[in-house]
Amino acid sequence: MSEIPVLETRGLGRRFGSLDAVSDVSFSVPKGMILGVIGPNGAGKSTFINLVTGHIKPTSGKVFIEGKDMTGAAPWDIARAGVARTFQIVKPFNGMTVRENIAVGILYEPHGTNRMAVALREADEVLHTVGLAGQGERRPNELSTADVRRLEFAKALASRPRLILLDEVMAGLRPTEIGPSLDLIRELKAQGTTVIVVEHVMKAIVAVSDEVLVLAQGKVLMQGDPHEVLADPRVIEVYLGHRYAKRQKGNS
Amino acid sequence: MKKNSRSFVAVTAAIGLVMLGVNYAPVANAAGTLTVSIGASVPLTGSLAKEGLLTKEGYQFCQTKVNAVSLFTIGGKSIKLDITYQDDTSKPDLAAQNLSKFNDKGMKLILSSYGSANVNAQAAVVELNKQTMVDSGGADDNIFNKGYTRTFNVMSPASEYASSMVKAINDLARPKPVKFAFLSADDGFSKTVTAGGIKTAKALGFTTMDPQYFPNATSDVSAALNKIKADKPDVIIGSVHFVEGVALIKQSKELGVQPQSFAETVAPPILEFASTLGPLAENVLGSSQWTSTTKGRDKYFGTAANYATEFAAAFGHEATYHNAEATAACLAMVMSIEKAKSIDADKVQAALKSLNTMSFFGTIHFDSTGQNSSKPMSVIQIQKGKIITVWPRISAQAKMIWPYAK
Amino acid sequence: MDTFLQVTAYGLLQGGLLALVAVGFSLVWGIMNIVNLSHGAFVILGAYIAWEMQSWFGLDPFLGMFVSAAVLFCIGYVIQRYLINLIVNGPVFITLLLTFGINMIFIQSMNLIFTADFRSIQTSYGSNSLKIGAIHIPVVRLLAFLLAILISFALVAFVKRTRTGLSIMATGMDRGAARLMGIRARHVYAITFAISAALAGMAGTMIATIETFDPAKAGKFTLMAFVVAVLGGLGNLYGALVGGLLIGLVESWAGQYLSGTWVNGIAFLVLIIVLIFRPNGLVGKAFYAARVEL
Amino acid sequence: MTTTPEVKISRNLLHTWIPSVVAVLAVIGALILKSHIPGGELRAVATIFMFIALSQAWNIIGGFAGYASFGQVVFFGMGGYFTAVVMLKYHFSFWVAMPLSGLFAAVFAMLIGLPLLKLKGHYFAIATLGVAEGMREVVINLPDLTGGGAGISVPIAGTFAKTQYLGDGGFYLLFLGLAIFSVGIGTLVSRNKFGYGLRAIHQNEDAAAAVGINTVRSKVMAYGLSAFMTGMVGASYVFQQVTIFPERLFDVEITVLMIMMVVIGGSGTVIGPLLGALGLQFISEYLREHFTSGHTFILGLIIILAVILIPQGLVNYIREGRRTKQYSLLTNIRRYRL
Repeated sequence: MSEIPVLETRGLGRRFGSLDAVSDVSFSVPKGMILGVIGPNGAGKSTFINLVTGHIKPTSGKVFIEGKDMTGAAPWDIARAGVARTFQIVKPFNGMTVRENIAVGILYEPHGTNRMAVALREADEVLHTVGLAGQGERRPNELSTADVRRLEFAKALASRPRLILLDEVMAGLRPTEIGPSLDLIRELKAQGTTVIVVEHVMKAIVAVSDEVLVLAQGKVLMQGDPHEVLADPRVIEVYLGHRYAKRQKGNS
Repeated sequence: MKKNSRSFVAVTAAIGLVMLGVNYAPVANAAGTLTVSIGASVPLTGSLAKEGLLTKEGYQFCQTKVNAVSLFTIGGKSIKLDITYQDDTSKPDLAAQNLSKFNDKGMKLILSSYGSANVNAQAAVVELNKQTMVDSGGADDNIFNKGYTRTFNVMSPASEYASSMVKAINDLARPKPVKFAFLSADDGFSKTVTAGGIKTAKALGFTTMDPQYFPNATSDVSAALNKIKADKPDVIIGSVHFVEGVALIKQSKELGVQPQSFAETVAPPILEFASTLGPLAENVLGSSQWTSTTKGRDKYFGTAANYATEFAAAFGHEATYHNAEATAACLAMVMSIEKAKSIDADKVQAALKSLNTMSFFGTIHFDSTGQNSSKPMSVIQIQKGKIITVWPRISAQAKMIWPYAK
Repeated sequence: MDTFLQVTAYGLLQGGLLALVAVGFSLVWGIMNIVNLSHGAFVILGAYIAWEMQSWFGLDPFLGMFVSAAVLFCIGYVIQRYLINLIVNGPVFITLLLTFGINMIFIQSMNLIFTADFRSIQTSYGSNSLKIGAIHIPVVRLLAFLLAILISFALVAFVKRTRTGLSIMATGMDRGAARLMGIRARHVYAITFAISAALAGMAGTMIATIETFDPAKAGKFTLMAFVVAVLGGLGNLYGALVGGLLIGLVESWAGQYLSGTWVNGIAFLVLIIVLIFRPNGLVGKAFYAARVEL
Repeated sequence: MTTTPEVKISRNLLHTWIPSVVAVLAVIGALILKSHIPGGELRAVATIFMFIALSQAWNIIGGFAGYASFGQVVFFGMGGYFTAVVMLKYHFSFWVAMPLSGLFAAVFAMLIGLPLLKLKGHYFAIATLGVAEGMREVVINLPDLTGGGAGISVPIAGTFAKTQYLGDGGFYLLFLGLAIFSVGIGTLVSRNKFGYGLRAIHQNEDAAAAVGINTVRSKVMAYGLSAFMTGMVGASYVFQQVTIFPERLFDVEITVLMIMMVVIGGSGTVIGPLLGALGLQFISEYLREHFTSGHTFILGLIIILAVILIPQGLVNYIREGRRTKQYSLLTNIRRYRL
């Protein structure tokens, strides 16, 4: 790992009033890795993503993207640095067609086209990739829940990111719909994209991640091989205890 | 996209057609009568709706009366006034646009809107369209200092509004007061009024305090009152409209400001002033363009008293000076038509320039700027809830009550 | 010093009157996310009703205001139930436009029915003042001020203590959940709007007793309610009171200590500064500001 | 990928020339109309053009970016006063003063936009309204510069007048030009990267920022552009009116009209505000002329009906209808009702 990590945080923290939503998070993600991030509700997972993408400004610590200090940078600067994300609560651009949703991302990518017609054509490719081919002329509010999640994913892909942060893209999907999403994540990795997956669907995380990072009460509890992490008693205690067990039961 | 574009064309075309189809009412020519089409744009909605309606009533009364008496003929035909009204919603641009629309229909003779801003906009358009306008609702001097030659104002100029009251106090008030405070709304008209008043007061040797301004149409003038309270003025003169006028009296009472006398422009002669303020209105002085004792008579309306009686019979309320102004403007137009023996705008304009006559409204004689500057204003006082003329002495109905304590 | 105290007292009283005008407006905005541009027209209508009550039956305005409130309650209920409810889920601009249309109709109707004459309710005690040292406290303004405070507290008690009040609050926070709990949202919305209109009616009565009114004044009251509600902040029933008092004070001080006629300008300057530094208003809750969508 | 998108795109390209042709025809129509109608009607139609330009301007910030500029009239007023002052005191030609007024308004908008555009929804609306009301007070309180409440007059004749008064026909052409200019800008914005960025901001600012849109810069630019257009219209209005007063130049009703036209026509589209301005101005003018005492009443009714029946605006309603083959007004009502 002599290479510069795609993302590195040092002592990253955010305090809301007297509450430390995230504190002292230090870790790094090398190029091409799929990092799973898990943690119980309120562990600070979404805040953590928002800190990395600039949607929330950190109160302490640093964020480095490909070695460059991007602490406190605006979200668009971080996006232009090659970082894309999805939102846990999906945020499609409802006034536009599905294709246009993607095309906007293509237009605003630093090396992308400035012409809408070209962007629309390229958008169709992205739609095809995520399995939304043929839905391009519909409106986001006319799509199924699963398709809206796919759109959210597609919007992140549109800007051809080098690092992509997925905030619960699989929440609410049926088990049969999860498979293709996992394939897509693996394909991204194959293309050299670094992926951070924040998920509740444990099975998915285990299946896809190279490493897993566990957040609890805004702090890093541990980081390591997915199977090892999941077997760790501390992790089971804070988070997985009943929930993972229940889920395992339900899935079998 | 395609469909929308088509609908756009359709709408454009439709508008075009409707506009081409606008009827150009020709001067109707019934046997033996010559119809004089006059355009009047008045504010019937918006902030000046009240005064606009009074203006319209004044015009209507003139039309009824002139058509009924029919005192002269042109080329053997008797004259019939036909006034067309348009609402300008109290907005200067519409007041001006309405005149251009009248012009399209061949109406060159215009009776003005109400309010200085409206009339100001109209005066510019009248020049361009070569129409001729008699003004009954815009007294601000800056309408008449632009070199316009086609707008004639029957009212005494704005600078007279406060001046007349200062002169009346100088003339009648015993013991003579010393210190005058001027409180003024911040619109152009009110400021002109205040400047005129201060000038007169200084010339007559009174002490004047710095004028205090408040926003036009505000119902809270307490700040201005608090500022002058400590200096204990003998007379408070307000250049106000109705709302500020009422607020000034009410809030003076509330705040314990007690001069020897209040004098206000515009508000006191409005009928609601006394009814709104009740006992507080007692003895407040006001300046008025016209009262029912104004000296003078004419062949259509007789004396001011005749006018007041007949107007009240026709409209069910007392004639206010806004009504009388409007009628007087219409009357000036009619007299000039008679004098010019023509309804041509240029000839009527020439006749207006040289008009010099008495009327129920007093003197009507326009100076070179088009203002009726030789007409004095009357000063009234609310006495026992009634509007009583107290000055000039010649038309006074009662003595000015002075001083009075509130 | 006397002048300062006098100006301050007067500003507070004026602020109370503004709060009274704004409290219903703020309620409707907070609960339903509707900016009711016809609020000022309701205020004026309330003034007319109280005026008619006095001129026909000699009813004192402090009794007449209940008639105003009752009539406007009914009108408000009908307007919300059968008009605004039809588009209440639409973008905010739609409700803005709808209430603007309602406003036009109300104003023109009042113009035709009551004429554009200036009116005012006269009472024997109308301009009396209490004297405390050199400070004059006008009686009617004081009563209106107390009424504003009373109404604010009563509203809070109503919302927290009564069934209807609780369902209004619940609907304001989460309509879906409220519906699941068996709350009839349509009815609750209509009731909320009706209360707001009734409060506007009472405010109108006070306005009529203190100042003069005519239909053209409606816009001014809507604007002031808008400013006061934003300044105080949404989601707090005391917001209107806080906003009103602040505006009253600022205008009063500005009038006294600045030359010219800067009062309104200063009021708006304060508004903008407050918004930039406290976007949720002085005592508002972030939830209500964040929820706003266009 | 597949060939379908290619076909669609070429169809889109085909579509692009139809509106252009229609636009050219409309302009020719307007020019022909000019020689067939008299002065007063010219003035009325010029007012329609003026509102087309204003509604397009508002649409940039309000329709595309979704920022409800409730104080938009401030740029109208400031542009207007700028022109009046430089023409009167510094004897500028109108043709120099007008674009400068636009720039003046734009710079002002961008300065106030930096703090104000952080506010959302109604809060932005009221803050901009506050700016407009405040600026009117400023104008009233600077009588030496602006004439204050007494108004100010633009020189239209004589030695100080660098530009002679244009007359009804001239102003017809001027406002037609402004309308064309603004529709052109609107069309450009609706199709280019900037415009799509604004739409994204309208829908969700966080998501827009996440795809790399500099939301602050885009919003400020949009506000500036919108103010530029509004300021130039204000300048032209002042020249047409000759004497102007702060009450009218900062009249909140002008803002309300812009918003009404945009929303009823269809916000976020180009054709919508155009139709809205055309239709509403025409209807209100017609009503005013033919129903002297009841016109605002009827206009109010029409607005209420329009808002309830087609809340998404005329153009959006037709577009949705064409896409979903669903034109029923009842379904339309169902969409937003409680």
